[in-house]
Amino acid sequence: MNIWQKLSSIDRRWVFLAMALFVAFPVLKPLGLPVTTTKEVEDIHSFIENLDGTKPIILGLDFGPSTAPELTPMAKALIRHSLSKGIPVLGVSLAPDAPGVANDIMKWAESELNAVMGKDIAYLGYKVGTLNVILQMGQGISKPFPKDYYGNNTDDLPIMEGVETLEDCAMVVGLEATAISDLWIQYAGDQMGVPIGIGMTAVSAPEAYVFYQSGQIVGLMGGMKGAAEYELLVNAPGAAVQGMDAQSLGHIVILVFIILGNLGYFFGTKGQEISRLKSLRDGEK
Amino acid sequence: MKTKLPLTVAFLTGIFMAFSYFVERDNVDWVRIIYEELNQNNIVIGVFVLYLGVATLIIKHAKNIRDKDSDSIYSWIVIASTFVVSWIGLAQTEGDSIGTNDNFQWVFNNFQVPLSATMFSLLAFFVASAAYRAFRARNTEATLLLIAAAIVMIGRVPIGAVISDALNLSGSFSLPAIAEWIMDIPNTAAKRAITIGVGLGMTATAIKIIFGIERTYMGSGK
Amino acid sequence: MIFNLIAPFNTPEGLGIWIAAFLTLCIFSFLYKDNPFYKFAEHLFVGVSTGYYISIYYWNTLKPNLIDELRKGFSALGEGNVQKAFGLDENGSIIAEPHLRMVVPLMLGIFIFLIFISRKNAWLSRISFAWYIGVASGIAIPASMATRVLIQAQGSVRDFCIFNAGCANAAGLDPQTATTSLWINSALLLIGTLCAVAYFFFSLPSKGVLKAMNKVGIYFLMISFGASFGYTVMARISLLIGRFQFLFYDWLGINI
Amino acid sequence: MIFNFLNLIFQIQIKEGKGPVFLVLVLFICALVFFLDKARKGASFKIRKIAGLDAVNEAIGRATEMGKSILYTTGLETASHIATIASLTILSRVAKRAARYGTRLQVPSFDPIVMTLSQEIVRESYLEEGMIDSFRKDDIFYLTQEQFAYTAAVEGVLIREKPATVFLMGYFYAESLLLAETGNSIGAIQIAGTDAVTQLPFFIVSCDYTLIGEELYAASAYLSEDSSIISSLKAQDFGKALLWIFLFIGSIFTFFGSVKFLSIIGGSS
Repeated sequence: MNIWQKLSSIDRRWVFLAMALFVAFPVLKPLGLPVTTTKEVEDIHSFIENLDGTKPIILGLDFGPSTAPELTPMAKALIRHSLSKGIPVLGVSLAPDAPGVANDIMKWAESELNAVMGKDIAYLGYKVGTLNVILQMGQGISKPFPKDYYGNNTDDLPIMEGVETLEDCAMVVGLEATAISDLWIQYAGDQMGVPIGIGMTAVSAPEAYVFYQSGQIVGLMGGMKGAAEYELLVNAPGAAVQGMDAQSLGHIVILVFIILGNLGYFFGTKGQEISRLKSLRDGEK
Repeated sequence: MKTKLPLTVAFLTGIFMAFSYFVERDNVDWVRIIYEELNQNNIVIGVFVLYLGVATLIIKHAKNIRDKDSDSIYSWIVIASTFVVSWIGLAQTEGDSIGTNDNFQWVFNNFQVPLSATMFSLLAFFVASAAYRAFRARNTEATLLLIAAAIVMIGRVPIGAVISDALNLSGSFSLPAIAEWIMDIPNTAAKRAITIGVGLGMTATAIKIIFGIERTYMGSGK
Repeated sequence: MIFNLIAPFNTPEGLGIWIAAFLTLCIFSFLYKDNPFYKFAEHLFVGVSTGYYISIYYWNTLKPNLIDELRKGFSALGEGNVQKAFGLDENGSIIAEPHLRMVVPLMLGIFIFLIFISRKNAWLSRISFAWYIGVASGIAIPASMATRVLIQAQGSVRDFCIFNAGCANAAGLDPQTATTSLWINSALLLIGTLCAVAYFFFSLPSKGVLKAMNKVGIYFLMISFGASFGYTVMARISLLIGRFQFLFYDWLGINI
Repeated sequence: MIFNFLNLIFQIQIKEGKGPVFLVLVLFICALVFFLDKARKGASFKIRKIAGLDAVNEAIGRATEMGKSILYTTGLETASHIATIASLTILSRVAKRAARYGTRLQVPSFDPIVMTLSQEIVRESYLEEGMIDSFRKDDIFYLTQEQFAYTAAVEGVLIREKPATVFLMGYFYAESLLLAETGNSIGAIQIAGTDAVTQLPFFIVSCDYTLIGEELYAASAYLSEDSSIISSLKAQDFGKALLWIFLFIGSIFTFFGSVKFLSIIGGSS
């Protein structure tokens, strides 16, 4: 096996090791690369910036621990922003693994931002049934959520004053790890006419571009980059901005491996087996 | 009866929900009431469906233990941890809400979070090895895939802007701008086509379920 | 970079961090190869998450939406207030709190469990599934048609509206933003969509014009898949960064 | 007219802006009924063969040659999801071949109901092939309903059983790449099919063959030769053709300033 062939067949554990090292390094020693903001994120920011009055924002905390590194910074930056504008934030969860994470975020807002629970922020907890819950909220928020996560009657919370249904809220910002964003858009947005902003894991964000492009959502935050942008827009760089250096190096590692693989492919024996399926080898799709 | 009754139920509930979409519900009381009732019911039935999964799981592992499967130690782990965690969650909660149960939150933070987040983070490694192995410019399609991936990958992180500056690429020819364009135009076009097709498929399936043509969910086969 | 003390063992918080770090490393060990630590974590995960869900479903839905309603209903029944027990007000019209009306979903829920209990009556569970799936399908029919099909199509057409002042004004768009590059982009978007839709057209054999369109369609699909992949890499690395931030900052106590 | 009719009978007004959806739906249902009816009367529809469907048979053959097993997952959705239904149809076909060749077939499930269905379908297939004696009920098993716990468990099965062929058909979420990469690392041939737009790229790069979006439905129609599935595919094609024409003509008209086309599909969003 010559060197080119070796290049095109590196054991995947070496790839893993390189990845681990290059992502770990900037976590320990940040490089401080600059972060630029994009229009999708600015759109959400300016929408909230231009909100009048004290109608609450519904914050859909629909993510569990697995996607928290991307979405928690978004939640924190958003809460920081709207509370600074005097707009209360009402958290709800439609994903079963969300309450643990959401509870931590609420506790953070209480201690970091001096938010008053029940008045500035509230968390209604998780309810099974995703779209049934959204539709029911359109009829009355306390219908699916008679009590908040901490056992208080939802209708007695100061935050609920003058708020009955979803339509009484300033907007919904859904922070999503799964397809729940589609439901917010279809039902709360298209059906009830509530403005929707979406924050998504970078995986799902490409799919949501269609909705941004068609005007069904006011703005879109994608992944840790989107979170970092929002952190910068509200002048409070946090975990997401910190993570951006590691992102850059991680991407470079992958690109280097792609280049190595292609060098190996072109200079090594080109006739390597590409597909192991005969039907596909005959007529490469 | 055993087939007709469920089919009738699916037909009635389905047709009503579809119909209520078109009605200004606030003006028509009976529609609004049935609509709310069905929604409320489905939330509760959903919980039972989820508990069905729990029951199936426990039965399966209990069977493993009874059969003295070679791996029955692991079945013990499953059953024991299920029991302990639900005991903490159910029995140790005071008052009306789990939000005040700090022990439960502790278990969540220190077991559920690391397990699920680490499992998910393995993807960072797998995405690298998949990209390395699969992104080879062997034909037009694969090359397009490779180039689009590389540009977006680099254009979406801060270093993309740094590289663009170094190469003197600016405005709409900078890497972040090209990445953005790929996301907005070709990506939207393709995703839109798939979304439309899948949407038609979903609509057709839902219609067939309501009219009793599609019965897979009942277990009666075709 | 300052090395603090590693998280202490003797506080609940410190102990928790040690457990979390151990489990994190158990899962990471799978990258090298399958081993008993991974297998242990794998099964612990199944158990812990099941226990977590049992509790969350109970406190967040089963209790407030079913048990509490039924309890309130029965106590009203005990007081002899039959109307209130079924969630009706004095005039006999329905109020929001369903109370005893929740017997319906309770029954449907119990039917589901007949699968395990009684072979003879297991068919009743079909009613529950039919109910559950019927409602979901009914909601999906107009909604997926509207959101996934019509509004998407509208989005494509609307792009061209901006090039005509009258149309743009009517649709609330700013005709000033119509530029040559926008024109090219809109045209590309339309061509891409048309060709990619044609790729999924199964009724006609792929010949002639259709074949050419399929080809262009698959090019658009491939660019889109590549772009999504590239975009996603970021998400995946974020998760790893999150884990490293935990291991280094919380567990090892490294301050930067 | 239809709206007036509804108004007359039910005293109900169609919500503003929902009219177009209603009309399109009626049209679509008519097309569906038309094709179903024609199929029932014995008309046979042709659909284009999807390149690479041979891959399915070939992959099963490979497992047989190597004397190893096949692993089939139906995805992480419930039985009312179209992708799951399509996957179950393809499973029945795969199970028949596996039964004929005496190849072991394992189906780890995410949803208890889907598991029961899979068991029934595989059993039936073995029965039809006259191989019911080699049917192993425990090979179609339930794992858990937590996404990553399920993933971890399937990865365990992949690593420990080392199947020669892996089918990933149905609706998937982020676990797609974890499953497909692990499958690849044990050298299995992998055939995937999903309508989960976000997960398609990962299957494309790490599987040997991927059915993209609607191709999954078409594959199940093609393999099952079931008239109800094929006629619904026909109706979908009809819908796409209509939409295609609408997009084409609509864009031209709108470009020349006709606001009408925008309002036809309605909705103000």
